[in-house]
Amino acid sequence: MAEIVGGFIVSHDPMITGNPEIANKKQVANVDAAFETIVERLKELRVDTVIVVGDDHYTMFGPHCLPQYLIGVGELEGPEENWLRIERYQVENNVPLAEHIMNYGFANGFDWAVAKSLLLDHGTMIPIHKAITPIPGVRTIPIYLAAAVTPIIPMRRAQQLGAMIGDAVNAWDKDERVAVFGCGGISHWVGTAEMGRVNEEFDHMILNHVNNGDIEALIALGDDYVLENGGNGAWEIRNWICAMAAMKKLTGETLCYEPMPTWITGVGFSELKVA
Amino acid sequence: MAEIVGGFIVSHDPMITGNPEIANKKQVANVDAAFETIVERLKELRVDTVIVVGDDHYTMFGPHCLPQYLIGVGELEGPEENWLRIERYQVENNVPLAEHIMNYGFANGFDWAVAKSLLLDHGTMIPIHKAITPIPGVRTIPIYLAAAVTPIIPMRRAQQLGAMIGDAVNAWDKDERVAVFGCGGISHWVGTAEMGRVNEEFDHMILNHVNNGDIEALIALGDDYVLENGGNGAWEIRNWICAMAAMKKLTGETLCYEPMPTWITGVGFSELKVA
Amino acid sequence: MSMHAVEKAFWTLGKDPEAIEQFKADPDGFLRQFLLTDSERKMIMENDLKSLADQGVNTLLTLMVWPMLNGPEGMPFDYLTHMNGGEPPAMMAAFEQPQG
Amino acid sequence: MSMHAVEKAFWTLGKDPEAIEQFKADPDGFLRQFLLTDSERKMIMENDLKSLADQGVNTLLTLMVWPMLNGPEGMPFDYLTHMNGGEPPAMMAAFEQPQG
Ligand SMILES: [Fe+3]
Ligand SMILES: [Fe+3]
Repeated sequence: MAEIVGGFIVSHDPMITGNPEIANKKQVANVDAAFETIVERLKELRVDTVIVVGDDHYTMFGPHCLPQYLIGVGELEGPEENWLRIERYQVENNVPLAEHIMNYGFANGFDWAVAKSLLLDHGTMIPIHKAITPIPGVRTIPIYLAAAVTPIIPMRRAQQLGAMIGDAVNAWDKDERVAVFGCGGISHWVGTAEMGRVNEEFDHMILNHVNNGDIEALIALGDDYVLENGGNGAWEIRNWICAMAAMKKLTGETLCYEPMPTWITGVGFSELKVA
Repeated sequence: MAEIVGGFIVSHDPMITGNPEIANKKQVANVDAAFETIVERLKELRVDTVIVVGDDHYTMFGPHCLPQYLIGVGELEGPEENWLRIERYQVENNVPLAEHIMNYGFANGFDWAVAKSLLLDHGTMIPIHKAITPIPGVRTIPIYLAAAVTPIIPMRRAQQLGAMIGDAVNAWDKDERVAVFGCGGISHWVGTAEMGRVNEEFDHMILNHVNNGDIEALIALGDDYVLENGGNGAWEIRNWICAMAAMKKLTGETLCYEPMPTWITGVGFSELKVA
Repeated sequence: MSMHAVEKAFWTLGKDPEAIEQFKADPDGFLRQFLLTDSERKMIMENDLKSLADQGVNTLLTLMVWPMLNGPEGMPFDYLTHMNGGEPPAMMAAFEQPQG
Repeated sequence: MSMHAVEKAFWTLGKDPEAIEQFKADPDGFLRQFLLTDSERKMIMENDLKSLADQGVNTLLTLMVWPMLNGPEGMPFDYLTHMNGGEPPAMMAAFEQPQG
């Protein structure tokens, strides 16, 4: 029987690979250490497949078709962007499980957009490249939520989607050890006048809710509050909510938090443990 | 208060504009007469806005993002195809009503993909061009279901979506006389070895169910039966189901039926009347 | 053999006029941009759209791609003869009748 | 003023390298492909991304388009100075500190 054995909150800041030299070296080292910890933990947990919940940045999906949420069930490649200093490569999907989750969603009121071939942007590809690719044989199922381009998915709906994903994994009748990644965040203002601002207080509050497994507290903040205090980039916490909800009960432990204005974001990592 | 005052089943065969000369002239004249009747009826019903339910033909949405259903809430242009002998032009959307229907859907478990700018293919554009564009001032809200590219939307879900659309229109607090179009069909085999086959018996059975307002009979056929007897193109009857469901109770009246092998389809039109 | 990569290749041919030129100039090089298996690539290079359709490629795409690869003048009869394994399609009869 | 057409124009610039060349060669002609209002077209031609963002254009797109139109060397400071109405952005201070 398949089960979710762990999860991680993972920054997907494109500067992690694209522009490390502009940031404080000690902070960069701490971020790299967090990725190494995730790699080690995935090995210890004997994870077979990671469900990676990220969001598009208006690079993958155009104004003619903006999905609320999408699952990749076929070929995967990444990254989309040519400035991440990552040469594009194929990412191995777990096609049968991805198709199962897709169909489970359709049967339960979650009308995914579906990708048969997907070119992943940094929203999932930074976490994949730094934490999954180093472990041969671990496969990836990418899920994209609308978090950066309106209409964004309501946080409540992201939670319901995540709960359904957890149910779908539990309903999969093959042995499979699954982890979930919630990608992005925390405070950042992307392309706006405040770009470069980091709100450490907000970031600690968010990580605190994560570590308490308190999805309801995150949802209760509301999108307006998040926008005001965490910037348009902080809307990505819905990716975290989705991943957390897939795990049902959990506690979290911060692996790394660094406020990094030159990387224009608060960079946070947490391990989510099944409670 | 907004209300749905009528509906139509409308063929969207691209040959209607793209290649009329290869078909029987009398049949072509009957098809044109059906469009003229629809134009007249829309005028008599004093329709302000038409909700046009069609489907993509792997021309608008690529394998990287295949939506189950999509609503266009912004700019519209069409047609996508350059071989329809229709010069591309702007189609006027009813943006406030489209946004209302979008939001009503989100609030009721229908997670649309959303188009802020949409280039319409023949799936909606043939009906728009022949039946709506001739009436100045009538606006169009396009809705696309997955009917030709897998994963297709289940017929049951198309019915639920249509019912929600009807509720959304009824919940709109401005005066608006709305019609719905269900586009496509009936029997046709697109790109397969059988292309050019028309199953008149199947087509009459489908039109009979439509005219009885019998959505359940259509759903009960099942996709396998429809594929076997009506071809892959007949999966488009889910567009009809969606439009019918938006009207709640209805009776239909065939405006035209022509089996047209050179146009590779059974061409059917019906007026749906609020019962 | 999901055929997803074939659909991506065909969809790209449909969207990008330059892609056709690239394919014609260097079919193998063009196709190696996509995550195709050797057998999928072979079927495309040999113009065997029937086998691809039999294995699940959407026939909207095979119908679209045929005239791009073989010229529009063979549509629809040559395409349908291919899809019928060499037999002329039944629908030809309809075209032989006077159209009123 | 939905700004949807502006987003489509910007997204096209991001997707299609030839679109940038077309825009640079003939800004007005390029922009007339899109359903822009005169005022939207003017804001784009005058490089006034701040006003477009203030009116709802997604700032992922303004951030993407700025270096395409103005060259990469002004990123991020010139862009942010523009977005701050001419004031140098607070984040410049972070770049002036030694990075360890
Ligand atoms: Fe992001
Ligand atoms: Fe069709």
